[in-house]
Amino acid sequence: MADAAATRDMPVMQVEGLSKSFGPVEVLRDIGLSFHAGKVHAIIGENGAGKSTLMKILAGHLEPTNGTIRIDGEPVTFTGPVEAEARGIVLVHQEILLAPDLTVAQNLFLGRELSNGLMVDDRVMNERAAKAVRDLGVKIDPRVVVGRLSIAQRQLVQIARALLVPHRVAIFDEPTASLTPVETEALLKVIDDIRNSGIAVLYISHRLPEVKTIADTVSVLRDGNLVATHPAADLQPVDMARLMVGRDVSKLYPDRHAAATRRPALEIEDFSVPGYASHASFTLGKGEILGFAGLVGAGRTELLEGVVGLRTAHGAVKLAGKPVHFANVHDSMRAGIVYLSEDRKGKGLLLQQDLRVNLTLASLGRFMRGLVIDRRKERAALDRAIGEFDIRGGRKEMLAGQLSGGNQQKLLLAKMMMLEPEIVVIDEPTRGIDIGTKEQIYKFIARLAEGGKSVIVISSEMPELIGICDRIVVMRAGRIVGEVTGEHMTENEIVVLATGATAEEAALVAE
Amino acid sequence: MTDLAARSTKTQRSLKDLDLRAVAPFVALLLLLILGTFANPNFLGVDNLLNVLTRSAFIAIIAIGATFVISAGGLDLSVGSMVAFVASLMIMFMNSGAIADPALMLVTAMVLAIVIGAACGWANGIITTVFQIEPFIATLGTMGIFRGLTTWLSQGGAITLRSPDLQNLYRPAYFGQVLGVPVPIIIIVATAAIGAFVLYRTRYGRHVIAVGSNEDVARYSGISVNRVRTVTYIIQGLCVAVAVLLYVPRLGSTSATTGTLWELQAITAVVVGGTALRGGVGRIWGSICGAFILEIVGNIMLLSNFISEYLIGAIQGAIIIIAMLVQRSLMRRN
Amino acid sequence: MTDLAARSTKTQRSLKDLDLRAVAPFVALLLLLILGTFANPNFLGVDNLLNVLTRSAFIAIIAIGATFVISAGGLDLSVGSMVAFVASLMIMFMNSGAIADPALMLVTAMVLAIVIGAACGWANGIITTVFQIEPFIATLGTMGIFRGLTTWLSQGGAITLRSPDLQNLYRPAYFGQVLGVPVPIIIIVATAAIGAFVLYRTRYGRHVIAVGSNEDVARYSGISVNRVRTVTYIIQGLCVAVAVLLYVPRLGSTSATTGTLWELQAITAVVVGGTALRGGVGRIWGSICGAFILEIVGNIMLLSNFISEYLIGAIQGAIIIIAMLVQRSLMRRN
Amino acid sequence: DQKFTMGVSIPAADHGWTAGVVYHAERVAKLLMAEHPGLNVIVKTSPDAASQANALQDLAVQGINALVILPSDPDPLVNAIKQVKDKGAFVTLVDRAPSSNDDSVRDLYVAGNNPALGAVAGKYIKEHTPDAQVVVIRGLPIPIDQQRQDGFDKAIEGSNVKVLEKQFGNWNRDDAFKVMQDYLTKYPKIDVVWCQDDDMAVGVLQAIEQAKRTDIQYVIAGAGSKDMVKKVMDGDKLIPVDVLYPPAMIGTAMELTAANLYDKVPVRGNYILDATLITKDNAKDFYFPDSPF
Ligand SMILES: Nc1ncnc2c1ncn2[C@@H]1O[C@H](COP(=O)(O)OP(=O)(O)OP(=O)(O)O)[C@@H](O)[C@H]1O
Ligand SMILES: Nc1ncnc2c1ncn2[C@@H]1O[C@H](COP(=O)(O)OP(=O)(O)OP(=O)(O)O)[C@@H](O)[C@H]1O
Ligand SMILES: [Mg+2]
Ligand SMILES: [Mg+2]
Repeated sequence: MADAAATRDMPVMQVEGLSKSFGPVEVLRDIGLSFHAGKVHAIIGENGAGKSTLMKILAGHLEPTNGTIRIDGEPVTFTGPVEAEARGIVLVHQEILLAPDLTVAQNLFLGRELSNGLMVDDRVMNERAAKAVRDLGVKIDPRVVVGRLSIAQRQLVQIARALLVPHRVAIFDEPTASLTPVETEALLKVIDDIRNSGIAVLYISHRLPEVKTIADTVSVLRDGNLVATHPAADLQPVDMARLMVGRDVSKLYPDRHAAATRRPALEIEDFSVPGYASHASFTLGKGEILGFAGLVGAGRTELLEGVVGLRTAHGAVKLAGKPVHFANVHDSMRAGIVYLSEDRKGKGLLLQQDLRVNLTLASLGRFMRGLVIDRRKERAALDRAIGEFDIRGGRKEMLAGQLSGGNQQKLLLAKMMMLEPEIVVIDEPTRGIDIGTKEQIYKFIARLAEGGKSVIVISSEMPELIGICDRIVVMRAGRIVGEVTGEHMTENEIVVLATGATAEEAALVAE
Repeated sequence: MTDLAARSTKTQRSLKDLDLRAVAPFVALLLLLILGTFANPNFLGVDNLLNVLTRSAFIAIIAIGATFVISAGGLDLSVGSMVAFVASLMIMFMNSGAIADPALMLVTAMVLAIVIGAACGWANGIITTVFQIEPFIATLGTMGIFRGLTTWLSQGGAITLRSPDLQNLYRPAYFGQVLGVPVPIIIIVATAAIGAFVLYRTRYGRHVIAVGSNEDVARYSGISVNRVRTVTYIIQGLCVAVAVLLYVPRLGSTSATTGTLWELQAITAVVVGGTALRGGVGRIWGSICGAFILEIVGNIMLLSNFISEYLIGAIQGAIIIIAMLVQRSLMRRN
Repeated sequence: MTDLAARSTKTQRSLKDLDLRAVAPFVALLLLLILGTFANPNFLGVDNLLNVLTRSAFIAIIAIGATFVISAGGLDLSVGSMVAFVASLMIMFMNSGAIADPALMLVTAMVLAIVIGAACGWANGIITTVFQIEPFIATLGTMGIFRGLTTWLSQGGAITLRSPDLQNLYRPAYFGQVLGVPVPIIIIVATAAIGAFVLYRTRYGRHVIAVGSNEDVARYSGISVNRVRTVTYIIQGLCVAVAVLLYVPRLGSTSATTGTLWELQAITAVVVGGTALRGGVGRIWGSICGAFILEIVGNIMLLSNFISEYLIGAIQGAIIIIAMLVQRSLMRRN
Repeated sequence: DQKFTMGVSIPAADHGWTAGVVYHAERVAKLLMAEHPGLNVIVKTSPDAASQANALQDLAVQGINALVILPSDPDPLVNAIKQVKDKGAFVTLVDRAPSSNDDSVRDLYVAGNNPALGAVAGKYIKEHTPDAQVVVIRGLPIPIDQQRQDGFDKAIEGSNVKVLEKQFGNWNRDDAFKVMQDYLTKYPKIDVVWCQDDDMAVGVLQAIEQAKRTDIQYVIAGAGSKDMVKKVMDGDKLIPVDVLYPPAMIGTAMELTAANLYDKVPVRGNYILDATLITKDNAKDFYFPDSPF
């Protein structure tokens, strides 16, 4: 793949002896890397290894504590991201950084509006925005306010925004984490095009097969150190995993004792969430892991938010055979159902509060000593959770917002598990999670099921659903369109159901 | 492949929804107009409505500036005392007799008022942005400062425009009409049109909304957040100055009580007009509508015969809450 | 793998960091005390300081409630007129002579005040949460309502506690001392201690902070956001009632102007005390300190004899801005 | 000369009349200190009753021999005044009387006559326009306003004078302007406006002029501000008279109090100034062009 692009010896961008500390915590140590035009350079590593931090330094969002950055061999220091962009370095953030009250087009052109005379030229910007988004393989109305888009759509808008700037180095920090395979495929194609036009691409992802497909070079970070840089051709995903984690990750998905009882734990009948999902019926067995597949916008999130009482909805819900009604999420929590949001920053964690407060927020009842919150008990629980879920951060007193993306996900998981629920609904459980941790989370889900709990997993990663679920429900445009089990749990069949396409078309996508 | 991924977003729905939000305050206004006709048959008379619109000019014009400040995520509590301060200085200048020719004197005084207004706004902007003091506190502080200075200038009393020549020359600026439309109404519309143009059509206006919507995003996009915010305060100062230009010819005098509580009225007008206090949304015409609503509520109170004068405040409060309820229920309907 | 997680925890630094934020208002207070000694030699006298602390009681106690409301992301502009309303009803009840025994009458009246305060707060809570009207507007509306009702109750005049028996019985509640400490100071400390306990130690307090930090996260964590917010308004109402319990014995009378602008003072106290208006942070003791600062600024103005009384407002405004600047620079230092 | 300290506590200059009070207090303070080298006069202004109570405490802390107070709201300040009096200071209460205005509260009471201010206006209307239809613009809902209103109501009792409506103008010109505009909309025929305060008269006159209404025969205000006295002097048809309620009374009170301190003329009890009707003939006696009011 790589040889299709022009190769030059002189790297476009280099870093030497780069390190970064947040206060006393050193998160990057003596990193030296060079990035070449027309190449995709992947950076992989565990959650909290320092990937995003490195990228932010390259794009001028953070200042390095030590070290030099060179562009075309000449050392540079950036005063901010604007200056980096002026030098042709663009960054697609791991988090969504868009103004929610502005439209898609307004966001795309924010800070560089096109104008005719005094006026901004909204017509042209809308057209160009529509095209930029279309180039990514999606259709989003450029006049829609970003606050109304789904996370995936926002991610795509963010990518479109970065690519609108004339660039020489394009950095993608987990761009596909919230995308479905269809969109991922389209995006990888775009990245391939960018590379072929002679741009240096930096690519971060926890999806190792994806890295294998797209990258020319792979560098591995572990705990702030650069441990290896290899041509991608020399590495298989397993090798990458070993380099990242420092041990063998031979089997990602745990063995499942297929014998989930068929005794229903949760029965949903003719359930509708106005505007998002209609007439859904499904049953979750005790000890079962039920997957929900579908494209972005299929309404999976909304359906299950409706079920747990987070949205106005109507329909019948039976819990262990008994009809129940959840007026709000507090009711469903008390009944033993917890829901983990896909939007961990917006709905999962209090980013401005510390880890302890976040961990116990939903389950404070368990930490009361009379009227008072028992902080010692809270701290003990935090210690346990840090161990059990392998949450990695600088110090225990840090704010949740300072954790790396993946570690935030682990903290959210730990927070909800504090409730010791009977039924767990996990929306996008491994979004942005490294492969080692993924393995742990899968194991954890499997253990829950074995312990007689029931789990619903909503995921846009089909291999993951296939790997851990007993059964997969597929949604399309707000309706449940089918269900696959056993040997029918293949990407092909799921895509057919999810898209409503013919089998041949689907095969193309799933390939 | 690409076409598979291309799915329709619900554009229509979101657009309709948007309109309803913008329209809600006007519906509330309409309901009030209907209520008013029941209160008094004179209410719907041209004279009365023109009176009400005309006297809403001060709050309406100030509210235009407040819309900028609030959309950018700020707040300005000092506008009421700024009116008193700028008006006092303007009248004192006119009383100074520094320029003999009345017309030239008037024009110079007007320019002076505008410059002082902009400077006061700039001061607010600098304190909130460069010194990073919460706008609420910063402008509460400058509110005390402007009010105190006004009291000091007037030695607690009134500052009255002395020259009858100037007074006669200037009077039409408030009491005059153009083609039957009172000047203040024309000024409201003109200021609002300029405000709407700047907020919706220019790059700066876009940046205002971006800063109010998400400061970090704005900063990463190369927008100088402090500059944008400071300029919103300067715009607020300019609007205050325009209000002063209309205020001075009306009574020809100011006192230490001029403009008390106007800041709350202006903010109320802005919020009733559909602008959110958290920033990121700005509705200029809504704010104008909000100012009309406030003035009409007072007018209906006075024109209706069945309310004890002691209860007027209570009923005004209740009506504002009800107006907001009407808005909310319209929005939620969508 | 797990051993990687066990990294060194640098508790010290974070504590220092936190402390500095919490300590900043107290440093500003200290600077003011030093300034005061220059203004007047009597300033540092025990009598004067006790006087100042004692009379800061109203704002300080109201500010405790405001800390809850603001940390949960709300705002209450109605507290000033709520004081007038609750106090008026309380005095009217005592004047009604419904209960013959003075002691029993007093206790009943006090309970009544507390119930009315809670009810007023509840009304604010319901309007802002259930009807989802911006707190700024909702409480501006109820501010008008409470003030209007008070005017109506007093028919424009004053409502004065008539029975001398009751007055004498009640007087010590404000003017009395326990072990040399004036009762109001004891009440401030007690109310603040309860407030701090509830906010920092109980589940409800944690929920308040969560709701103020991020409403969605709170909701997804099973917290009833509306209930938590409504209760903050009820707490605010209770604090207003406690302030009234001290206010009535002090002045023995209310009128339609009682408590005007106290809302701005209470909010200023809260913000000067280090609580952010956007919610998610609450500093009870800081708010108390903020109330002291405001009162001491006024006291210094009064004791120093070289400031024109016309300029007092201006200088107060300037001092508040400077106090915030001191805070900011301390915080940024960290 | 003996050393004495006199504290003077007055409302902040929040509208014209109180501004006049502040002006006269300052003026007389200077005069008195020049006259008695041992006398120190401290003038303090406060925006509302609660802060005036604080100001009293602060004055007491500085040690005063006499207090002259014009309370912004009398009833709420009784306790605070008593505290000062209990410490042995000579207390002169000015203008605004609490419900129980006796020796336990003050030694001397100097006042304009609030009920009379209303009564004089009422009487003038009754005599000059016996069948007048009157609109009333009141001040703020506080007791002195009520006393004026009561005096007015009593004066026109039994006559043919008809009050069309009463509304509050908050002693503020802009509010009075609005109220008057709406009165003019509401009532096709208004004979007389009683607006109780000269500040508000400014707004009332502008509203009448704007509406070009000729049915209004005259406006009666009150207090005696220089602008209105000037109009009376000049024979303005709309302002034929003004009812005096002099802010200078604070000065009178201070002079009487100083006289008491220096044992010249021991004065105790009540000292009520008349609510004189200012007419074209006597206007020049009440015209202070230097006063801010
Ligand atoms: N502002 C900050 N203050 C303190 N520590 C921080 C801050 N930002 C990041 N860190 C820490 O730096 C380390 C590296 O974080 P970074 O976000 O670069 O990880 P990452 O490799 O991108 O992980 P992920 O795969 O989870 O996104 C983490 O331990 C994180 O907690
Ligand atoms: N606040 C909102 N208002 C209106 N429409 C919205 C809003 N948020 C999301 N939508 C729309 O609702 C639909 C469903 O959203 P969403 O993408 O979250 O579904 P999903 O099935 O959970 O997908 P995924 O889990 O892959 O993100 C999308 O069409 C989206 O544009
Ligand atoms: Mg990252
Ligand atoms: Mg989803």
